[in-house]
Amino acid sequence: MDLDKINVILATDCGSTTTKAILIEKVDGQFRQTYRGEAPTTVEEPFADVTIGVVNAVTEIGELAGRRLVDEQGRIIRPASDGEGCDIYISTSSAGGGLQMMVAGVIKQMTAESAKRAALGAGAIVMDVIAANDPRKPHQQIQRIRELRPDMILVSGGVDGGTTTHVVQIAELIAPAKPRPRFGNEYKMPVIYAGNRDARPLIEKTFDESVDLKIVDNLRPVLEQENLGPARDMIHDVFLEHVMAHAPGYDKLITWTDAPIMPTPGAVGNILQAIADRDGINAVGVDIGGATTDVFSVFNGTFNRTVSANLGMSYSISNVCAEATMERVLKWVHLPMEDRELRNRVKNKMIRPTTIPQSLEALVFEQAVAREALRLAYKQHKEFATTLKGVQQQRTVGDTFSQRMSGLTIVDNMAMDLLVASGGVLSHAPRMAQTVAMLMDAFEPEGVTYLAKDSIFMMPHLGVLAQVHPDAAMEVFERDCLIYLGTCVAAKGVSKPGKPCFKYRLHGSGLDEAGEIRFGELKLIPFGPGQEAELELEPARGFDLGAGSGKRVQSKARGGTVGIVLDGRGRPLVLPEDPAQCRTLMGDWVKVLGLYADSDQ
Amino acid sequence: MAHAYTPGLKVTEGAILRRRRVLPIAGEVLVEAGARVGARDVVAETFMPGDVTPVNLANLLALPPADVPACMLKQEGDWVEAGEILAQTKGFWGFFKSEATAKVSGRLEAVSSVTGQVMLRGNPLPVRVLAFIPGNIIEVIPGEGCVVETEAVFVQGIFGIGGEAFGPICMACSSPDQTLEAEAITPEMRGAVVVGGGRMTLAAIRAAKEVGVSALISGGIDDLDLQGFLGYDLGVAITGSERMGLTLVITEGFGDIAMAKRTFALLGKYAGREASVTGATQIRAGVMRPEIVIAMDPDVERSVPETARQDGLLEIDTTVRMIRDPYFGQIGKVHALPAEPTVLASGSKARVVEVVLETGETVTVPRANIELIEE
Amino acid sequence: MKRNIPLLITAFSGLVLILAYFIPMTQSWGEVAAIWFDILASIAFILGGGNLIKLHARKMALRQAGWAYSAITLLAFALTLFIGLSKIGVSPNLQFPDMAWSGHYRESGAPFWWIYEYAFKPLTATTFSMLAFYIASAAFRAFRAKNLEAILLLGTAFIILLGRTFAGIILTSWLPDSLAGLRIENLTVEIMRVVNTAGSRAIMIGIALGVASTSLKVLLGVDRSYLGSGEE
Amino acid sequence: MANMISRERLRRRLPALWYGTWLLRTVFVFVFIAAGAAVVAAPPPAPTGLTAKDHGWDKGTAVDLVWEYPGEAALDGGFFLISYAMDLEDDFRIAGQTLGYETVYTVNGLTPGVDYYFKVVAVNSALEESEAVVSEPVAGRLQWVDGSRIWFLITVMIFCGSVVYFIRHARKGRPLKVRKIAGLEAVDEAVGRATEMGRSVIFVPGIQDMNDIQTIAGINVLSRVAQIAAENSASLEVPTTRSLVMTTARETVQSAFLRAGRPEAYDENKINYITDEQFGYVAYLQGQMVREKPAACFYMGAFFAEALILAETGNSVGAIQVAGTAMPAQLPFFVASCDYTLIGEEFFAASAYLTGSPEELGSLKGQDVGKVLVAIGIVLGVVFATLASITGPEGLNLESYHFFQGFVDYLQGTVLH
Amino acid sequence: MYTFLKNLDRRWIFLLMFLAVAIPILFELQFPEHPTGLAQAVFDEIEALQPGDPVLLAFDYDPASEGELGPMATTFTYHCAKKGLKMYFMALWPVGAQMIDDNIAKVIKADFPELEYGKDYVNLGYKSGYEGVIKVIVTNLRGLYTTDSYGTSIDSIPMMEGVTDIRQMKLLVNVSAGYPGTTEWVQYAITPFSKDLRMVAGCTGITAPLLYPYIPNQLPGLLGAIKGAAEYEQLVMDAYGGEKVDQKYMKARQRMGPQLIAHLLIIGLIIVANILFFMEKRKGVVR
Repeated sequence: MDLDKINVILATDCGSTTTKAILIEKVDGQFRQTYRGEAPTTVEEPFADVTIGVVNAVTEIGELAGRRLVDEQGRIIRPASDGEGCDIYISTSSAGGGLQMMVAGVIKQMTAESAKRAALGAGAIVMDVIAANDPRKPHQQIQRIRELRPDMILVSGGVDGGTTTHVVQIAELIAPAKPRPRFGNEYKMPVIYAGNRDARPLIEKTFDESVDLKIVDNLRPVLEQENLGPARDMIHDVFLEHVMAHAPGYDKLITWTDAPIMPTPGAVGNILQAIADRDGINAVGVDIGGATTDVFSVFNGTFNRTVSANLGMSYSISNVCAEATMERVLKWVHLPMEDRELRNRVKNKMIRPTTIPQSLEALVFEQAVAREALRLAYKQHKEFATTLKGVQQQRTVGDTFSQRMSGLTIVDNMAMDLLVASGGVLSHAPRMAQTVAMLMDAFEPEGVTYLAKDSIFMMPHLGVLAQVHPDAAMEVFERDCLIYLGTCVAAKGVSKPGKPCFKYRLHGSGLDEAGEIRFGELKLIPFGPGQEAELELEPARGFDLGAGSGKRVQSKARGGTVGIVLDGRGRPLVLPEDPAQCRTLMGDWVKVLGLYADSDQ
Repeated sequence: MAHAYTPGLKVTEGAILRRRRVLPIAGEVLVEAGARVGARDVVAETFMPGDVTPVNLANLLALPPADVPACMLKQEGDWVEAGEILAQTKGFWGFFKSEATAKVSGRLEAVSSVTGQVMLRGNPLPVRVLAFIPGNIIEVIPGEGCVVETEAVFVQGIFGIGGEAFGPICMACSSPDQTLEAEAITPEMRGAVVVGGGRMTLAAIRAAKEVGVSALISGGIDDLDLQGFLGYDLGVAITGSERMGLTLVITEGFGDIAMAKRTFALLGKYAGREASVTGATQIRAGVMRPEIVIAMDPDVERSVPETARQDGLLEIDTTVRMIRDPYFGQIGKVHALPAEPTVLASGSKARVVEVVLETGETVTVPRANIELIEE
Repeated sequence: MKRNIPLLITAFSGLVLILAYFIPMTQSWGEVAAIWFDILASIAFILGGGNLIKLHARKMALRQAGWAYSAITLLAFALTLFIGLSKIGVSPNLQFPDMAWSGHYRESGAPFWWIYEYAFKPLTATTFSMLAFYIASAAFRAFRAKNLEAILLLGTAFIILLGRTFAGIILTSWLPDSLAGLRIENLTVEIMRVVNTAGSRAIMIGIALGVASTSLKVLLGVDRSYLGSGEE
Repeated sequence: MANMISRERLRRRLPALWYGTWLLRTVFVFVFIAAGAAVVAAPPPAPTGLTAKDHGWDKGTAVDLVWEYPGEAALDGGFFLISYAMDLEDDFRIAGQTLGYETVYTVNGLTPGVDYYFKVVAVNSALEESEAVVSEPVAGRLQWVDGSRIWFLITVMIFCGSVVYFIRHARKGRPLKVRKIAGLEAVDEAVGRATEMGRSVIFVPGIQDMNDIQTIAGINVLSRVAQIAAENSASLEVPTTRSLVMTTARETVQSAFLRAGRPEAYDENKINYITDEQFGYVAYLQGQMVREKPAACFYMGAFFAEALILAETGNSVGAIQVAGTAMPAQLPFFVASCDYTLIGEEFFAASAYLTGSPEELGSLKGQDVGKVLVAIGIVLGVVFATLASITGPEGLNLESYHFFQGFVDYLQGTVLH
Repeated sequence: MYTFLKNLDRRWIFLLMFLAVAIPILFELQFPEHPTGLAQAVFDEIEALQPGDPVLLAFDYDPASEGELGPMATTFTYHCAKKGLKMYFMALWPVGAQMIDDNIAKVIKADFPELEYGKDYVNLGYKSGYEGVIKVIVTNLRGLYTTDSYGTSIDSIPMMEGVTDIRQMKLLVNVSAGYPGTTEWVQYAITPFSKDLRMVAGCTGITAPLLYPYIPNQLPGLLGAIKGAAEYEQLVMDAYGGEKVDQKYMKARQRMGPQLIAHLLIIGLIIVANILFFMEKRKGVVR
């Protein structure tokens, strides 16, 4: 396909409740996202054909754009001609709960974790991890495999030339369990084997005809190295071949698209990775939903994704409160609230997930819960995104008293350059400053970090597009997808309130400001979107802004809908124990950032 | 965007209910189309392959796995009783001889020469599906199950705990807003489906469990009471598999909230009648709500014909209930339906509805925060 | 029962040894306990020998990889034991010239002595001297001036290494007597005497407390790991 | 009569003591001569009123002497010479001397329950001896408690008491925290590596017997290693150098496998006695390592020269190695060659850390109390010794010097005895 | 060159070490010794004894450490024999008995034929039980020792007459390579009976740092490894060696040659390794 000739791109994302379509057109030589449409997803009865929803959404765009995209037979018109059709049509899918997988490996923290990484990276939800060092007894594991109905199973284990016994043992757990796939009683469970090369013939022998076995390269050829690519690609292939083919209407949809349909989270990861690669930055993305929260990160080129299955803002809101404790949630609230009443409200939100906060109080509380949900999800992400475990260390005498372990997190808030937010509570917050505050409180970015949000959640579409037309995807991502909220400048370190934290100087784009931030202080400097200013920072002793304790930093601040936030509250961010004191403090911060109507003068 | 509000829960006196009762895996359907079944009749049955117990003979005999098959005294397919000798090493001039016995009974399914494991599969486990509601089998799905149909009084709850339960309806409260206290639970309620009024207290739940009440239905429950009963804080509203010995159904929500008058009256009307109750709730895609079904006896009575009103239409004068604070649980009538989105107190913009409350006060609430109820 | 009796024995003998230290009357009890320990320690040799035979016999029986080594081990074991016990080639003790076995098994020139002198001694000495090679390779790999501690350690290492040889004396012999303290050999002594001793004492105090509390735990039956039990 | 015989026999048995007396005398004579400048004067008067009494709180080997001196208030430049004998006819053995102004002395090194005569002679600066005064026969009595060890007993009681207290404290569910120990966290990783690579795990519990506390600490860690090996179904080998250690290790590993729920996987043939001989053991292990290339090696116990040989061999075959020892001399070697090293106390804390049981954590806390005690002792000693040297013998204030020095002496002589 | 050194096969280092040790041995390199305080203290302790004083010589080492400890054991024996002290030999290591035999044969039988077994020296041999042995013999020697190493009843050994416990010894001389060894002697014999007993020791280089804390109260003198042995050897030979010193009394000093070269080699290796390290650091390989 000649990329130069592509002018009109249509993309859809078939979610579990709605199908979203966007139209990307070349305007003045640049790709822009122009129109969007939405329609209920039609996977379930009575329609049971996903394409109906797709056509509805596309028709809506067509009407808005004044462009006929669907022909009489209900098919998408291609290629584009004047005022009609599109050049490329692509789609992602998370309908029916997305791609659900079970993974297995020998050691939970090693090959099983690599397998989990591969599955998550491919956009799957990992239902369970089976490992040889599982505390569950073998028959319990077998029981579990029988209860689960995953879309596919990824089996790994052993380095090349390593253990065969354990790998076969895992296979011997899975084979007699006779796992049944989620869709279609008649088709065979796809099992991808990405483990020890030497065990392949044995694996083939252990799994009989009842499963559809695919063999790819070992995802951990040696313990020191991960090779997730082949396994990830195979997951995508199997997703298309098996899972999609068995979901209603997908067989049709597959023939429509110009690029393989991807699981939605996989596509989001794709675009984030592409952008991080292109700009050489470290980026973190988060998508907080009703039931789950996805965190994506790219640090030094390594991509990681986690799904926190029970951290969300509606279905799982009660779980967030249970995990974080109500006490912790209420620390983020500047209004007095009653505990018992709140607990019931939380449960009511859980059983009636579609309601929206009407009063200010309800909004404040919901955003407090969001902070905790994000914080916990990020914590899980940090624990998962680690260096490889099981690697031999080379020590020198200098390490006697500082024996660092392997398997430490690679997530480094100081190195994070870009933090992208998406998901209802973040993108639809009534004020942008609220989004900024939630991100800052939950993620605690350090140093200089750009904050942005995904305007209409088009990252999935762009993720697939990046596979076909990377330039177009990047352009749209920069221009239309991301809404820059501003820049967060935060110093790492803790001191006493009122002590100096850092000095700053900002100049450029009509801004020339200098001053000092004291510990505990928060300052907002409005600075519009598209603007950039030189930023000079001089942290006090004991504070770090990226160059080390007390060392000067030169950087760039980016404007946004909120502006530049100078954060002297310290990292880690410690909230007072006393609830009353905490509430006053929150009140101050709310005022500085102008978060809620009650603080407006 | 016509459905931008929550459709109400069903509370109806005369519904034709159809329930698919299917096995989780293929099996045998025990009823024929047209048959009449009782609520507790088994309609389909199957046997899950038995539990598999791996036995690591290589470890037990301290042998390399490859030598295991040669030492087997039992062959694949043989039935092994617990305590029987599975395998024996040859030893060395009569020394170092050892043997391994089976810890559980089962059929020897496989012997692996790689791991040295053998698999013993126990007896198949029966899986049975009950009819749940008494009625007629209108369709048999071969190998899977059947569809039962009945005319019934049907009440959907908002949230429940516990699985399927049966028993006669027994009213414990005299008004829909009366709190269900422990005193209201009497020993005669053993095996009954007990209907309370407003909130159910933890003491009442405990008393009910003590007495052996089959199911407890009420308007609301306090979160802390639920936590006290379950022993943990419920994180996600996916329930039904708890084994608490008691099924709980709340019809309205959490907190001090009265049962809808209509629901209370309806249940009261059928006091003493057999009811089928399930607490299984799943608030996710493919929503499941708890149900209370009181089937009609087709030979004796006709159900009250369902009102012809089409559900799901939000019109002026429709009775609605607020399902979100600050007016949570209050009932009113739609007064106006402004077309343009309005800015709420929280600062966000949403489409709203104006409602006249029972107190006469007119309030504006987002459309997402009301549900239709049938009066 | 299997757990309680050893616990009782432990607690009892521990108590006796403590009492014996503080109460002069009971001093001899402590000696008895210690002699019992010596007897037990000697019995352990038999246990060890038994296991040795079993281990290697099993290896040979099952023809496990490297069973030839086991054969050699057993052969050597049997040979040495036989020669030592039967005192082959040993001349009688002068006090009892009529008793063939009254001589000493280690008598020089006898086969046992020969085994010891020409097999055992060179073999163990060889293994020990491998240390020199490993020290060199470990030093090459691990001695990096990576941080301040490492630099200090390196500096000290150089001084000690030089101070332990004639090189140290040559290198700093030009220092006048008023600066004699800075001569490497004297620095070595000072480092060992002051710095090393201070450090060692701290470690020893810590270790002593650790030993004491572990012993106490053993006595009280809190720590039963030596009985091989985590739980009953 | 019987007494006489036993004395006689004793004397025969103690030629060494006799030599000792002889030596002391020679030395003293030497000292006298060396004293040089002899001022000719009349022989000093004899001491009077000598009383001998059993020294209390001891094992009956000491007798206290007190006497008076009728001469000038102090015997200027001279001293008293104290000696004793079992029989008046015997030669008196010199026990020691006191300076001219001291008229008390404690004779040590006596046989309990035997009567002794004590003799005190005054000697002036010209080395002229006075008449002797001889005491009544007195015997040292064996006492219930050894008084010289009373401070030690108190220290032990405080220490044990605090350990027991904190154990009880912790049992009541008060939380106690332990710092993260990387080396123990790494156990999972090392065993995991071995599992993934299909290689074995080697655990070396030091080369000492069970009577060494380090071996016990090592066995504690073995319990954890074995449990993880059992969970991972990894092959764990424990070669030991003592048969008692082998027996204990077998018990430990077996119960660890039981705890992990895989008792059937336990194979006692993997836990063996190799040899008592240090380097024979090393040779065995080296061979084993080079042939089997284990992926994880643990060295937990008392180690000597073999530490580096083993650790370097393990390093060269690419194993993750975790070491723990309280042998300060071997620590640098382990640090250089192993991935993780537990240093001294960390190693003893391992069992508390791994089990997390209140008993274990409580005993750790008790240990801290012990450290505080030691620290107090050190600080007091240092402060007083410093003060004493400032006030000095020639210093500012002789009175306070005596107080300080007295304290230091007491600390050194009695408390730390 | 850089890459060669960076991935240096350890066998090259082994070869260098071999040469560093072999060459000085072949060329018999030898250097004069300047005795330091501790060796002097050991010498003085023994010097202070009188002929006929009983001395316990505990040789707790094995053939493996013979290279390091043998010379000092030899010198100790020589020194004691020269002083006319009564020598009681014993061992807590199974092979320690052989070490005693060696020294008796090498020193006493060869150079002091006039000394008589049982009158001037006795070999009590090995006893199992580690520090337990020390605990017992410090108060009750005969509880454990009924015969000497050769099976002769100690009642029939003249110099054992009257010896009931080792507190009667004027001095303990311990040569130890580890456990049980000097530490145990100090802890179980010297510390509880500090008034009755004195002790000097010789130990391997590796255990020396652990023994320094006992100096000088519990341990007046200490010989650390071959260096300490060489210094002591020098002292003893200067005092008693006469004109022509036998080769066997020069072992320690002879072994200082290889030690010098080996130490220099190790220093060289460390320096090379650190140059590599800094080169890497500059290249940014190591962070």
